[in-house]
Amino acid sequence: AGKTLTAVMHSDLRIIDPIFTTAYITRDHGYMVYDTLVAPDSNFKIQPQMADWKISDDKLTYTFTLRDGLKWHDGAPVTAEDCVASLKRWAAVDGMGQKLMDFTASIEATDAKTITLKLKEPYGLVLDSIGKPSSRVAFMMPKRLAETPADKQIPEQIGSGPFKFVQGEFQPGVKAVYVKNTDYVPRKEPASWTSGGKVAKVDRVEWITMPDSQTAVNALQSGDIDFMENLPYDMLPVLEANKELKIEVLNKFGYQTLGRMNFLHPPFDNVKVRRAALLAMNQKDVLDALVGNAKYQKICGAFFICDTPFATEVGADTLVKGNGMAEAKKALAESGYDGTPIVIMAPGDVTTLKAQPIVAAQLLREAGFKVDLQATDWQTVVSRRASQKPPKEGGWNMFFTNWVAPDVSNPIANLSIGGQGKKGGWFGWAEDPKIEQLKDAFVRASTLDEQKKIAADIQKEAYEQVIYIPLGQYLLPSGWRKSLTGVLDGPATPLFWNVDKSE
Amino acid sequence: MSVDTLPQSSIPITSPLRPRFGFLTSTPIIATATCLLALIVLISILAPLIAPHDPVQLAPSQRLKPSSAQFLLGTDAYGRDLLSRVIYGGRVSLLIGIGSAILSIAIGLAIGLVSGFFKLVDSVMMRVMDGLMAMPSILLAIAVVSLSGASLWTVLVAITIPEIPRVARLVRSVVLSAREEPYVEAAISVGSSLPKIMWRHLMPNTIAPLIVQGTYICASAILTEAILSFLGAGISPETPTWGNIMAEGRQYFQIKPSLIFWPGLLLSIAILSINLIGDAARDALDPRMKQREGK
Amino acid sequence: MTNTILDINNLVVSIGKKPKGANIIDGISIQVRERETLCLVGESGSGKSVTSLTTMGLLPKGTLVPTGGSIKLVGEELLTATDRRLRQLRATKMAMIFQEPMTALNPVVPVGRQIDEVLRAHTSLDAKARKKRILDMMEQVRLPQVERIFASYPHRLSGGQRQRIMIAMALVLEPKLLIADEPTTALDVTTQKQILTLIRDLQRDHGTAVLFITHDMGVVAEIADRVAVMRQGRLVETGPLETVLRNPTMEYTRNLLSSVPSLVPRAPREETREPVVLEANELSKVYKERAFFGKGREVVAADKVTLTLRKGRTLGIVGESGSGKSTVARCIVRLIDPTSGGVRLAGREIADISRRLLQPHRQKIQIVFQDPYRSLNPRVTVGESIAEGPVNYGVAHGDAMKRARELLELVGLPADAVSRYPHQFSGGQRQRIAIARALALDPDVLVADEAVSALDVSVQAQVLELLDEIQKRLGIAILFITHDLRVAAQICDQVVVMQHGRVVEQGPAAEVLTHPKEAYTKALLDAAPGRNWDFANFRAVAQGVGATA
Amino acid sequence: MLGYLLRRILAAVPVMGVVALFVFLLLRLTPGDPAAILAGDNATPERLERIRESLGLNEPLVVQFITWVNKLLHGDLGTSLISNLPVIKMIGQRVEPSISIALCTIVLAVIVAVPLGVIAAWKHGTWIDRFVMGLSVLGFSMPVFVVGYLLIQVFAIELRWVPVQGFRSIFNGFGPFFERMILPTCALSFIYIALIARMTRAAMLDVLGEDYVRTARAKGINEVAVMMRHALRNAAVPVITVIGTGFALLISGVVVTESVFNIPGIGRLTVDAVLARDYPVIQAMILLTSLIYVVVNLLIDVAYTLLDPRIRY
Ligand SMILES: Nc1ncnc2c1ncn2[C@@H]1O[C@H](COP(=O)(O)OP(=O)(O)OP(=O)(O)O)[C@@H](O)[C@H]1O
Ligand SMILES: Nc1ncnc2c1ncn2[C@@H]1O[C@H](COP(=O)(O)OP(=O)(O)OP(=O)(O)O)[C@@H](O)[C@H]1O
Ligand SMILES: [Mg+2]
Ligand SMILES: [Mg+2]
Repeated sequence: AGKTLTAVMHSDLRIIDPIFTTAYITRDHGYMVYDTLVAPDSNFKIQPQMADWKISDDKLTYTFTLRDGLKWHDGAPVTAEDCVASLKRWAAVDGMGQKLMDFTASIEATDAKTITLKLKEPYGLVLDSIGKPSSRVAFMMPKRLAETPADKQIPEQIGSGPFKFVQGEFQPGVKAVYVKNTDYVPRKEPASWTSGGKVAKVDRVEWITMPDSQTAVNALQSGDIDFMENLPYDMLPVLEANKELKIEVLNKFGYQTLGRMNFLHPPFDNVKVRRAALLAMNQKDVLDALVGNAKYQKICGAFFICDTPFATEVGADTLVKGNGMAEAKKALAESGYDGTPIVIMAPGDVTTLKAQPIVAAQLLREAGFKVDLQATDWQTVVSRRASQKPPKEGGWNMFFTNWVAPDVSNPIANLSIGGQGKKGGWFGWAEDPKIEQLKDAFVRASTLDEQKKIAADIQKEAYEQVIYIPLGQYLLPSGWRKSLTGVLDGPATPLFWNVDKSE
Repeated sequence: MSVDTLPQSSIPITSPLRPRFGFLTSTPIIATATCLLALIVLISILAPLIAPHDPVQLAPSQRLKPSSAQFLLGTDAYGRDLLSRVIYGGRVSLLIGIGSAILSIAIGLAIGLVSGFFKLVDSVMMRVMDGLMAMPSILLAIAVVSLSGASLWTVLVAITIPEIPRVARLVRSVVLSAREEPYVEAAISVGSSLPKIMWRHLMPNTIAPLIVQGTYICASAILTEAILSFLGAGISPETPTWGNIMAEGRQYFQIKPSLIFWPGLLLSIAILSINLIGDAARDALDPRMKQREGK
Repeated sequence: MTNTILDINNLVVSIGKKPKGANIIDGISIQVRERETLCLVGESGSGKSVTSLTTMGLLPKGTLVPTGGSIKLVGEELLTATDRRLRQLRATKMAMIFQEPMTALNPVVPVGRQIDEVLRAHTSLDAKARKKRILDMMEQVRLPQVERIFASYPHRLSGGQRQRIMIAMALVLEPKLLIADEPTTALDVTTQKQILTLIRDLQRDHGTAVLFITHDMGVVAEIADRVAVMRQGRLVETGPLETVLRNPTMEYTRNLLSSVPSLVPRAPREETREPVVLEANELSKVYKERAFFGKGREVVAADKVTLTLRKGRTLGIVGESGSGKSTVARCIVRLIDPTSGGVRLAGREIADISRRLLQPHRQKIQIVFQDPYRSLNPRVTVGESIAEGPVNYGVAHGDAMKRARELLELVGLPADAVSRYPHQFSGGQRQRIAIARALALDPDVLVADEAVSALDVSVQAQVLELLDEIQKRLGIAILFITHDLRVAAQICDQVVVMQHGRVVEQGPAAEVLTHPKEAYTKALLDAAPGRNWDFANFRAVAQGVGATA
Repeated sequence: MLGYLLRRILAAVPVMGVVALFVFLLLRLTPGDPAAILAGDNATPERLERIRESLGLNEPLVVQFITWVNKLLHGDLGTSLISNLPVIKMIGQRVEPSISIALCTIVLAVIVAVPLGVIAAWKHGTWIDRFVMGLSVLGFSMPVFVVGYLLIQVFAIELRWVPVQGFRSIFNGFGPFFERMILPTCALSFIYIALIARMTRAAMLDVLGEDYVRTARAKGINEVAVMMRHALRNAAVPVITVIGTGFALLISGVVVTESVFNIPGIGRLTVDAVLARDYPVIQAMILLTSLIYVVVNLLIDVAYTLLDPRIRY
């Protein structure tokens, strides 16, 4: 009994190991059940969460001290050993984690409450990595679970977060249920993003899956549900007119949408062809088709998200102005493009990914490309984009995806901007030693200004090589019934603590 | 008593096949249905000449515009002209409907004829057909489409596969009863070869039920395509089909119902006509029906 | 003077509501009196059934409409009666029995309940009284084990039993008028005899007026008090039985009567020494009804049948329904594979050779089937049907078509019939076409399986004449299968009598049909309706010639 | 009878075998990689390989098939690749809603369609006949989801008579169950009513031409009795058959209806599983639906014997 908050999230929860996968919904699930050692506040500043920390003067030793009263959901106390195992499992698969480990000499539990991390050389992103707010998040879990190989899912959901997962009621594709963790001791500070006091005010949170957004909107209007994470833009006029609803953007930085080409196969193995494609694109058309509402879309040439420390417009000229088509035609003609059709994967089942391929296809065609727009579903895109085979054998030339701002807001977090090629590179397998060098320099940079400069260089190189094409930013409005109070904004995930519901 | 003779050429030579298409104009309703369907088919064929706009030309800034002189029915979520899309949409939808009817009938006919005549093939074939039939068609279609990519062809194949067993079974049952007909036995006894018997004596019997079945398949294929689009496993979102126009339009159901209304209207009219014609064909082609009325 | 029960006066029935519609019944007047049986005879399509259905008010709505005259049942006008009134009259004042006992009963309702329905609709008896009455009636129609049959479904009963149920149902309320539309046509002669006797007896007991429709003159001679002859919707002649049979006034009636084959075998033809063209040796066929896993049912349809047929001769196979006649024929033509035994065709064993090897031999033996409507493919022109065989054996298409024209003329049809479709021909004409098709391959043997049974007597006579003529001209051997002893008597040289798949008697036609040795053959002959009447000669058969009494 | 049932069930074995093999091959021979779906955004080929290994997906096909069949024979449907839950449990959670819609639909459709078909046949050729047939053809010509949205718009959003979506178990009270079941049932029934009404009419027309109907009329019983007692019972076999074969159609409809009305049934489970390449779930689901189909048709054959005493096994 008690207060139940019913929410429709952006997608359905099916994988529930937050380290195993990067799916955003699994990350959101993670924030319900698990807690982090440290966490960013709304000023991007990392704050203590489960632990406070000290940094040695040589910047080589980080000592984390767990606060008192932390308990796992099974009742056991949280120990430093648990956290070390958790960090290791996370670092094994997360990009920033791996980077961190490259610099790490050792990470140990020096006593029941103390975790000591020793670096080989100074590394500026230790706290940013451990506290990063989006996938994958360094969630803490008991050692016995954290010892599960990273290629296997953990068998149980035991965290130390403000909510407990009700395994018995979990129906993948239908609903996930969380109940208030009455043993949770929140921090005293007010909640700010994922930091501060996580006070659960409702007794039960149900995430209901509604495969059809129209149904969900209906349900929100009729009061069947309290909260809907993503509202379809076109329904906003109707919903805004509804006095029982509140509509707000919770993640102020929103998402970046981007197009990625496959560097392994013609024609996009040729940088000139990639340039021509870049020139043909323009953000306005994409955003108009995707969002179509000036309030929620933002043309932005920055690889690392506008209005963040590393934002710069360098190299983004035509993309932002939308005046590159003539140049694109010329560039394509000179590139030696032989008319090979470009296979673009177009998922039909994810609303935030439907428009990009269609608009891109049209723009590319206009520039003189031959385009083979292949309709599929998102999961197929996900499994197909991992294929390094030529397009004719089940491979691809181009796909589109979206990142939540924190996931791309610096060159290390931003997976898509690497240059490692087939060896550990992101789908598309761009090979660009220069970018890798710059990224290396970035992590070693000691001041923000230095970092900014390097980030700008990376962006310049990325545009030159067309590592990927940022197609603009958009915000997702969430909506909830006015019976909910205290809904917090955050960097990525919707937060269910601090929310109260009046009957 | 003398042998009664026919006066020379007193009776006009009428083929029993010929009056069969007369039913298309038999009642005003059927005639209307025939005309409407013909009109829709014609519009689809002539789409490039009729459509005021390029159906795939995007204009994201023009999205979801209401009707205007430029866009008679307004635009869709990508700023494409709805009228043009609906006009073009008929092409793929009808192609899928007719294609799937023809394909499934062709294959089903072959399987059915062979199974109906060869006991050995029959028991194996029918088990396979049973199996195929037992599989829920929409799931099969989703599986095929999402596993091998959605193109016109995969959608067509996906929709066709589950229909094949139904056709095969129908043909088989007709063959099984027809092969007991004395005229088939007569053909055997005058030494006709098996292919000849099948082609000449058995196959024509299947035509009437197949026409009826064909209209049914055609109608349900168009609907299935719409459902596949609805589930996100349909044909490329660029290519307009009535199904995917509606499936896309459903998100705008409350703000721009015409996105569903117009393709839905045409789809309904087409299916309605096809069904009516199918029913009329059944009535016209069913020999028992004829006997009862005319004897 | 007995009262008139049914009085049909100047009745006209036409197609459709339009006044211009063709008249199916064109001004007929018939009276049936109490205790009287009026036989309505006439060729197929002459309007017998329509007359009876009009009386019952059961014409298909909208298609056939009475447009003139009157029908009075015990003085009450039926044509203008309301539906409600007609329903009340049915089964209480007038009742009807139909031709097909197999389909006239609802297959999914126990027969007792079907009779019960009549009582429930028209009486206020309670369940017990009704059942008593039904059982009583069932006994009157001489059904055995009435309790069991009461609860049985129709498919568990034989044709004769079903027809008895129909009669019981019709008579349970003692109607004044009983209409029987060919009630025995679908039955074996032996059963037919029993049913006819039954109707006679019941009529005597209940004083019912009977309108009995038939096309079988034998039956007429058995049962009628008076006869009415119909042709093309008109009444040709009517009068007391003796008068009509002995002194028919109208030409049509004379023709009809003279077409009835006599039960007296024709004069035997000379014995021939011609070669044997067809031999069946201990031929057996067992139908196995296969069932998945479980044990199948076996039917021994032919059991060691042996027969011989010489060139230019006709061998008849007779026997009642289900005795295995068709099975033997089909085995011989190899439409089905015999289980054991041999078939020698022109000296060549064909019983067990493969279908492919059989191919060249097929042309030597051809078959004509019973149903003239179904034995020609409705979608193929007559010419193509006839030419199909020759073309299969390598004759050029043009030549085959030429041959088809000749053959059509041979069987008495115009040559330009080649380009027509079967539906444009009458039953008799179709049967000629079927014969032409069989002849197209110049067979040595022609198998005719009930080839004339579906035809009207007059047409039957023509076809029989045709066969005879062809045999004389081409010297073909004919295996003639029939259940009609009259036909067998007129066309066969030899007769084989079959029962339960076995040959019970075999010999020259004159011998077997006049001096049968076996009890079964005797019973068959005995049951032949009108056996004491020589229709063609308008006289009774001289005692002792028709059959041993 | 019992023997017959047994034989029928045995006869279904090869059918299920065909289905199993077909499904397995279809799934495994077409592209799609559950590992990639599981791993997410920065999976390296090596990591994918390891995940595949841990899922047993890199064994040869034959081995995978044998393993699966072997488990299947021991009653083990496997574990979902994605959610890591036992497949049997996932299905168990989802069965009730789907069965509820299917049954409600069939019941509603039969209640509405059969009388419609009977009346149409009885009044064959009149405007009543045309009206009923027109209506049923209309039902056949609208996609389920369009009908569904229309119903929601009118009855749930405008009139607020019933909830917009969702499902409540009947075990938690009939009221809430009924409220939420009524719209989906109506939406789905449309096409079914069309199908059954047409079949009923056609079968009735056939039967009305039979001799025993004439016999019944000759008995002087009234038309209603002729229709119901004599015609309809004999027309029942083809009608029941179409209900059975229409079951496949129903399953498709259920998938869509479940999406539109957000009903957590097995239809959606399968669609999700297909999209996620969750092989064990897809395999189990298609097998299950095929099994249901086989069983339904078996039941229908049993119904034949009850309806028509001539049919005996
Ligand atoms: N429903 C009908 N509509 C139109 N014509 C009909 C209909 N029923 C019968 N006829 C026609 O009426 C004529 C008389 O038919 P009827 O059935 O009375 O013949 P019959 O003498 O009983 O023949 P048979 O011996 O073959 O039973 C036939 O020419 C037939 O074609
Ligand atoms: N295909 C078959 N399968 C099983 N039994 C059959 C089959 N055909 C005929 N029979 C049975 O074989 C027996 C002989 O049948 P057949 O058709 O040879 O008789 P018939 O003498 O020609 O009878 P009729 O005079 O009715 O034509 C019958 O009991 C019949 O039920
Ligand atoms: Mg008649
Ligand atoms: Mg026979």
